[in-house]
Amino acid sequence: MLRFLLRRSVSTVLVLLVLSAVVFTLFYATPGDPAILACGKGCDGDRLAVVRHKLGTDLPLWDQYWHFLRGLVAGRDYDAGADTTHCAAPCFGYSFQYDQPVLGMITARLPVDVSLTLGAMVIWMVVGVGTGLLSALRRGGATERLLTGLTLAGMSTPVFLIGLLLMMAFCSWLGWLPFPQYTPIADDPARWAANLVLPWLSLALISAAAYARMTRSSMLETLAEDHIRTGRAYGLPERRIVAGHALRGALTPVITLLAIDVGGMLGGATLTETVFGFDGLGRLLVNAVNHIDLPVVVGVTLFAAFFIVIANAVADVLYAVADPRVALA
Amino acid sequence: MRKSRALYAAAGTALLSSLAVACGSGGGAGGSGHKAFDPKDYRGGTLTVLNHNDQGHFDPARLYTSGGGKIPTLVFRTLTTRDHTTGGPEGAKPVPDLATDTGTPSDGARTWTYHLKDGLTYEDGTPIKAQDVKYGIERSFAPELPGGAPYLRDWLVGGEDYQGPYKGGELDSIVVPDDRTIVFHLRKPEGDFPYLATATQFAPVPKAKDTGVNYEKHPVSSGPYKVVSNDQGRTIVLARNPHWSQKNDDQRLAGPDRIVVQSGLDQSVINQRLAASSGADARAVTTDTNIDASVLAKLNGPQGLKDRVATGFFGETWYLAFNTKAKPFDNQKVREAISYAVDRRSVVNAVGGTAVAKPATTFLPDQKAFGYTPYDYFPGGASGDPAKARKVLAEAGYPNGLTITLDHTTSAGDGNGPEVATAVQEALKKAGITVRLHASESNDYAEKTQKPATEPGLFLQSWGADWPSGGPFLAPVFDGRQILKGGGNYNASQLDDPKVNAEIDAINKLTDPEAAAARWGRLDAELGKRALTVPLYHPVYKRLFGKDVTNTYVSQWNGLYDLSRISVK
Amino acid sequence: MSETATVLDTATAAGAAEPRRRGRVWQRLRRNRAAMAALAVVALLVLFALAAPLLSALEGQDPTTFHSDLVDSATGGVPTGSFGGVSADHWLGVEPGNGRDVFARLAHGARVSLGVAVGATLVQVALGTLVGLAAGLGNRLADTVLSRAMDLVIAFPELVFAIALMAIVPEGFPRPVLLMLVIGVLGWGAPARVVRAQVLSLRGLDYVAAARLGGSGRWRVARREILPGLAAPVITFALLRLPVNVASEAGLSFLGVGVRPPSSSWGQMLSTATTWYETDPTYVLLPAGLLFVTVLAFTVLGDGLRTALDPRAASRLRAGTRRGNAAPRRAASAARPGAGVPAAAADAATPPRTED
Amino acid sequence: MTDDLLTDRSPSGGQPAGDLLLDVRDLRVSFPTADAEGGSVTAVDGLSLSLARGRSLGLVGESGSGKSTAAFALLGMHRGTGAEVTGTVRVAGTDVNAASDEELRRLRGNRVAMVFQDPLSALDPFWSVGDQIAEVYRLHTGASRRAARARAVEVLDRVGIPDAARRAGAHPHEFSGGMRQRALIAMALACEPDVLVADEPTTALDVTVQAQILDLLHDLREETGMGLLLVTHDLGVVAGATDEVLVMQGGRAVEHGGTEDVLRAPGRPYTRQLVEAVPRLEARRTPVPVGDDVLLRVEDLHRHYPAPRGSGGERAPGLGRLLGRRPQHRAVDGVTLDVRRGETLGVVGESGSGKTTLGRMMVRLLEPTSGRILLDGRDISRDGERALRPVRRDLQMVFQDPVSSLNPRRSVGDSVAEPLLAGGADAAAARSEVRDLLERVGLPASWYDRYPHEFSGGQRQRVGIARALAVRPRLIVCDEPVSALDVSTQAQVVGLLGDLQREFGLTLVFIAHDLAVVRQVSDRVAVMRQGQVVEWGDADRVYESPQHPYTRRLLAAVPVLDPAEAASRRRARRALLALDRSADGAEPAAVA
Repeated sequence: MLRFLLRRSVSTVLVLLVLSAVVFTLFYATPGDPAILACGKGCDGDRLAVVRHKLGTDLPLWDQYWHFLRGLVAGRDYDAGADTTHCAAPCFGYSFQYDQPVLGMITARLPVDVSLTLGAMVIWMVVGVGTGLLSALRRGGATERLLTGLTLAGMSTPVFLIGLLLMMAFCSWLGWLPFPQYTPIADDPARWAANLVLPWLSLALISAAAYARMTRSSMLETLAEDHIRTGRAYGLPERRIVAGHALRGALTPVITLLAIDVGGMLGGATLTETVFGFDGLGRLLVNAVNHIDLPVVVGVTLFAAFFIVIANAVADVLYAVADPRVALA
Repeated sequence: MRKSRALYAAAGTALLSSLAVACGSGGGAGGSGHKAFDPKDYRGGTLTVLNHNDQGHFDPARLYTSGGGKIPTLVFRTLTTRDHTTGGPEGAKPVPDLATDTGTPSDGARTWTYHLKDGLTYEDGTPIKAQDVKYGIERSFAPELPGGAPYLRDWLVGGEDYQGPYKGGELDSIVVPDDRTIVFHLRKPEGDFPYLATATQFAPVPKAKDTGVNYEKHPVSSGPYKVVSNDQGRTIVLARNPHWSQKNDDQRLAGPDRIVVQSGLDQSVINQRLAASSGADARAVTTDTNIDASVLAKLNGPQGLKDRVATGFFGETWYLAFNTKAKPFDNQKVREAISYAVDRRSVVNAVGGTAVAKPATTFLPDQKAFGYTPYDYFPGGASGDPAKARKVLAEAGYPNGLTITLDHTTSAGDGNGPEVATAVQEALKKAGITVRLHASESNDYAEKTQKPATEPGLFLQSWGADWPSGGPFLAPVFDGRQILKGGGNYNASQLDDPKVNAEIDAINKLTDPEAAAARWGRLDAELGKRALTVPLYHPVYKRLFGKDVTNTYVSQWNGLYDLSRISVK
Repeated sequence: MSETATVLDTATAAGAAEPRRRGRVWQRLRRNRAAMAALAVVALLVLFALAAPLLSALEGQDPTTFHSDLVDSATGGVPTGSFGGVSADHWLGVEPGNGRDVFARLAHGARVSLGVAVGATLVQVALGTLVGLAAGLGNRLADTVLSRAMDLVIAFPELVFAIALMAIVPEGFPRPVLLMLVIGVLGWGAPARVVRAQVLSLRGLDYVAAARLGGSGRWRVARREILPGLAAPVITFALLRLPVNVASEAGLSFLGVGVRPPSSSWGQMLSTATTWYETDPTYVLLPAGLLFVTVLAFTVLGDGLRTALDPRAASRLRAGTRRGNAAPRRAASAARPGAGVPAAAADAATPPRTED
Repeated sequence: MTDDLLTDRSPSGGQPAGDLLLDVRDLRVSFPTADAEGGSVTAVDGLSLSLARGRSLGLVGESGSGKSTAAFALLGMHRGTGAEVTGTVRVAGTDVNAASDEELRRLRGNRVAMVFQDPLSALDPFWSVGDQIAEVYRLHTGASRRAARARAVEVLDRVGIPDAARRAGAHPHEFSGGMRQRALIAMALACEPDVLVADEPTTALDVTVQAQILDLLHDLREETGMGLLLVTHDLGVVAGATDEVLVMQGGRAVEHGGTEDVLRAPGRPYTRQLVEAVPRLEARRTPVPVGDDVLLRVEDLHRHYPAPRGSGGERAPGLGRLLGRRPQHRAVDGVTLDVRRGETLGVVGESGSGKTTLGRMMVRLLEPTSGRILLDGRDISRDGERALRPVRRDLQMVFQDPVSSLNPRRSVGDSVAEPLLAGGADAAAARSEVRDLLERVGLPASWYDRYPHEFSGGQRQRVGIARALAVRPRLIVCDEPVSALDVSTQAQVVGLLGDLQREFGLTLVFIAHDLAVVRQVSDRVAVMRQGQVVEWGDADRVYESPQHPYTRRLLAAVPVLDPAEAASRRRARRALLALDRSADGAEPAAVA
């Protein structure tokens, strides 16, 4: 286990390094000067130079990257004339547009994506896995055909379409729910939930369909395995075979995929955020891209990457926990 | 001189909208709330502001506002302010705020003197001093705190080289003889100084509380509200400032106990929420999102939305800008042909229809304060006159049509966005002009269009004045001395006509606004003949507000209802 | 003469035998009624896209002409008339705001939506096959590096990168091509993994060893023994990937980084439609419906083809002796934990979703 | 079914039905076919059999004869699969076809238990072995958790799992193949069933382990008096383990009688054919005159692989291990051998002994980790692909798996022609040569354009041989060329190889796990174990006076057709086992 963690940490760092370098290079090539934006209207050459210096965009790319890496480990000071701004480690950079440390901007928006993801996850797991199991166990019947159809329909609906249609139906026509607006859970849990219901649903529906498909095929595959036949040959009741023997095998890959999906979503659910007007990481990134706010782009991307890499490691651990045949090394 | 002129511009229209800045001027119809006004009935409660754009920086040195802004004016009091108390034409005039009057000019309007009112205090009860006003202005010169309007650097003696209080010591052209007197020394006569003194840079900042770039997290309030929290300009929560007294502030009413500004919302979501007006949204307004088609269609419906729309006019013109240094736009006939061909109806439709835009044939906004003088030298009717355009084009030497490129931004729904560009493209097609579209991301666009070296031949542009006067409207666009090679140029046509320049100087010296307005109008009409721009439309502001919001009359200064006087049930 | 005859003979024999195999797949596919219906829908859609200029000419409209007289400017541009201004001239009504013909725009939009998706799929499959082959046939170092790269590419949020890429490429670049390249370049991970796995399993087969023993060089082995074996999984993958790419294009256009006006794509129409859903629902439902039907049809067809190519799935549950009993699936994948995504996640059966 | 089709010399034929544990009358099982509409295939066609307490019956047949289908029908396993089952099946007094689901469930695992071919996949990988056994026991007896657990340990101990109390907590993958099969048998024993149905219980196991398992089954039957139905394709297995045998062909029973009678004097031609085809350990090969001329020599050959993660193997030390340098598995560990021109060298060994790796290094499909391979005295062990090009024609290989050795997308003729074309031959010449070759290996030349799926396993193996011959090689390494084939086909292919060797003057290396087959074809034999050659020499010498204990153990484990001989061998094995135990204290199952 220790060995696994060590290897994983090393590879995580490597992955993040490669990625940050790629993103850095990519965006350095963009036209447009972020300093102009940061400087605002009425900013001439001298003032621009000061701003450029503060942002560090007057340095060659390599130096900028080096400063960034050092900032991650040791923090970083931004020279702003009278008072220098300190960005504590891990410093993901300093937003051109907002004059804020990127990490703070990310953590401010993270609750949105965490709320979105976790709630959606519960729904898609319950609906998706339930549907998948049901259609696997009712194989060949009308139930299965119906569920397969629904699943396909679910998978074929782009996420923003679902969001739009849900809002059309529930907020505009029926008026049962408020137009979603993010409320922190600490403020009012009930409103938090009421506002998130639709985003959850639209985010969950497509995943539910995918998970239903996966669960179904995984379950069918497991049910076709020899040890299930053994269970039957030894007189185990069908319910026990399914619950005690097939389920664990069938759900192991589902659970590990779940970890990865959740990891990916925590880094921002751009379309859902856009449709519902939530200010999460995805929107932050889109906005930053539009404003050439390089540190935010790099920061959010790395942050998302960090989640994904961690999620992969978690998936591996889950896999090992679920499946005694796997040893972590 | 040249360099200081450079301060005029930079950051294009995209920035204007993205930072929720209003370069403003007033005029137009005054709307009003649907209930009789009695502030005593409407104290308390929480007002929510639902906005699309982030508030951005909340440092008085970095805000670029018109007449003190909408939210900033709740926290920052300035020497003068726009007239908050009326929805009529008087609202386009500056009134005293911290100062006892709108300023005493001397030395031919080169020196302006102000006296502070009695008993002014900050949110912590400490008194406001003239030195703090001076310090606040000095801060705005610091390169670390960029973003404010360029006029101070341009007007104050020594302004162009001053580096702010952190590095540059004090600015000698602002003199504080005592705690309640402040004197400004200008390089040239500026009759408009009282207009400028409405900007947040004229708000007092106590030096002891200045935390540099972090000051915006908790700026010290001199107004009716103080900042409870400011989440990077996304969510700002304001609460009543107990040390503010209505006794020495006749401009603000401060009805609600709390004001919550929530930004980053989708524009359609804002409209949907305000239309539904349920829960807390009943006590909500927006300061930056126009109604869209979904609201328009329901306007006369049973929900009574009609009574919940405030209509205002902001002195702004969207137009097609020609670079007369670029072929074929150096040919006036070509410019005229395009002027004839443009279909203003489809342009207006592209930005939301007649409810939110008025077709424009003049460069100056159609408001009295600007000196509006109607003209239409190249009449194309509602939807253009392609036949006439073809004829003029043939005269110009292009009997077989012409292929040109139109630059626009990628920002959907904006006046310089792809929808308007396609509308222009379609209209010119009928006149035999093939238009290729070239889109840029809005910041690139601003950078590119504002530098003569990279300026495209034809592009979509807008201009809004910082206060309701013809000067700041025409000078940056047509004054030949304001062609800025290094960037930030708004004189897109690159017109440099000594006669025009001289006329601008002459009008600037006038101290009578009425007389000045008339001459600005005449100048505009004169410039119009040269087809240097094709004015497309003037925007109309139509904003929805929640059903429990009252007293929503519209300021003539910036076309918006005034948060400082709004009350909620 | 005799030589030619023999060669011809060989060719026709091989040509005749291969169709036999294909014939079986086709027969199985034909029995799948859902897949056949999907095929018909796909054919119609492709026809719709290809014949777009013809169809709009038939209607007498073109996709860019404004009809300001057909919309009500006072209400923001709602089309006059019912169902979004449906009339004999405008079969599916006109676009709110500017009155452009919806039918013509949908048809021309189909070219973008389908064209970009097909192009992106080709790019993905081509890149994926190349990388997968290199990883599967290369040495350990190459395999490790390329596999890691695949994990990365698969794991990273495609949409985020697409937005970023779309924003930094100069405006002059043709947008549909750019969309195609961006979606393609970001999506090669999954096909590369499928190809690599297939190459590895083929490479271990004895007939490949036999070819090597027969003196065939590396390239001859790759070309003659391995490439043909990749066809089925790659085609299946491509078909299942297509709908995902259709959705990707729509998503990017929806976010406003897709094709530029005046060209149309369904996603772009939807993004402008969002403000109109109450006043002109027809305008929302048409592109939404088309998008839905397209994705659904391709998915069903891809599913059908997969089952037709791999009928094991159908007969899996039969009792009896299992000869040549392969190691259980999970035991095999368990052999390489820490290899990033578990094998199940990479299963082409669940194509990676576009977003979220 | 008409009786005259069945040669029935059953000793139990006259017993009253009431005492029978198993009584099957006219069993028919048919499956709907996947492709054709409404069609079906009949897998079992009118089978009748019976089994009394304490007796054992062998159900023998080649693949596709319906034996496993019949065995599954005894437990009613076809219920719910769409198969049509008619006839009566009475098991321990219960009519399986008529019983309710609940009755059937109570029967399974309780009165009749089943042991499967592949113990790894037959056990739930997620559960500990003890828990799986305990679950079955509790289910049928309602015993307490603790009692069930104790019972699990008890039966595990009975089937010879050392340290059963501790090992009960282990998962199936932590067991070796033989141990797993023991565990599965323990599970079958848990409820003391009346009948044990064993479906190819030793097919997946090595020969030494097979012997242990068969011995275990034998002892258990003697001890508990349960009936045993042993389903197998291997007549040798039946000989040592059953009283009666029933031979099946194409879903029908063709011969039934006492094991000894049937094997000694088969009553039907098919049975006779089967019996004759079984390779015999004692059959000598007519020696081929061979000189001392060495064609290929390997010296101290090694091939190491990184061991699978989490498994044992040799460990890299210290930091290297922490950073992921994987322990090495030595597949071939210092082998020195020579192959003389014109001879056949047999290589035998159990699974994992490294014989396939050795064979692949000999033809340089694999590069050795260290050591030398000398062809005509020239070291080719380090040659790259280009340098090997000329050598490729000399060294060819025939593969084990007839399915994967031919490209399914190319006609067999093209596959055979490929080495000729790669060598630059023109298409027409290659085609005519291939047609000749096909005829030479006993296939019609006109089948050139057929595809592999149209061929049977034996025919494909002939194609594989033709391909190896196409370039006129000097040495062919045959890697388990017959182990995937039915016995009757095995004999034909082995015969063909012998003929070709004489005709073309070939040198052969014949790799197999089946000692009898190897003896039939080899002049000299090498015995491999754990990557090393433990003994090699002339075939007769090795088989008749083995020197190494491992060779002896191997030979003792080979099943024989004579039941009396089988019994005496069983005794001999016990003695050997005892000897082993006292000698090194090692647990013999560690080999398994």
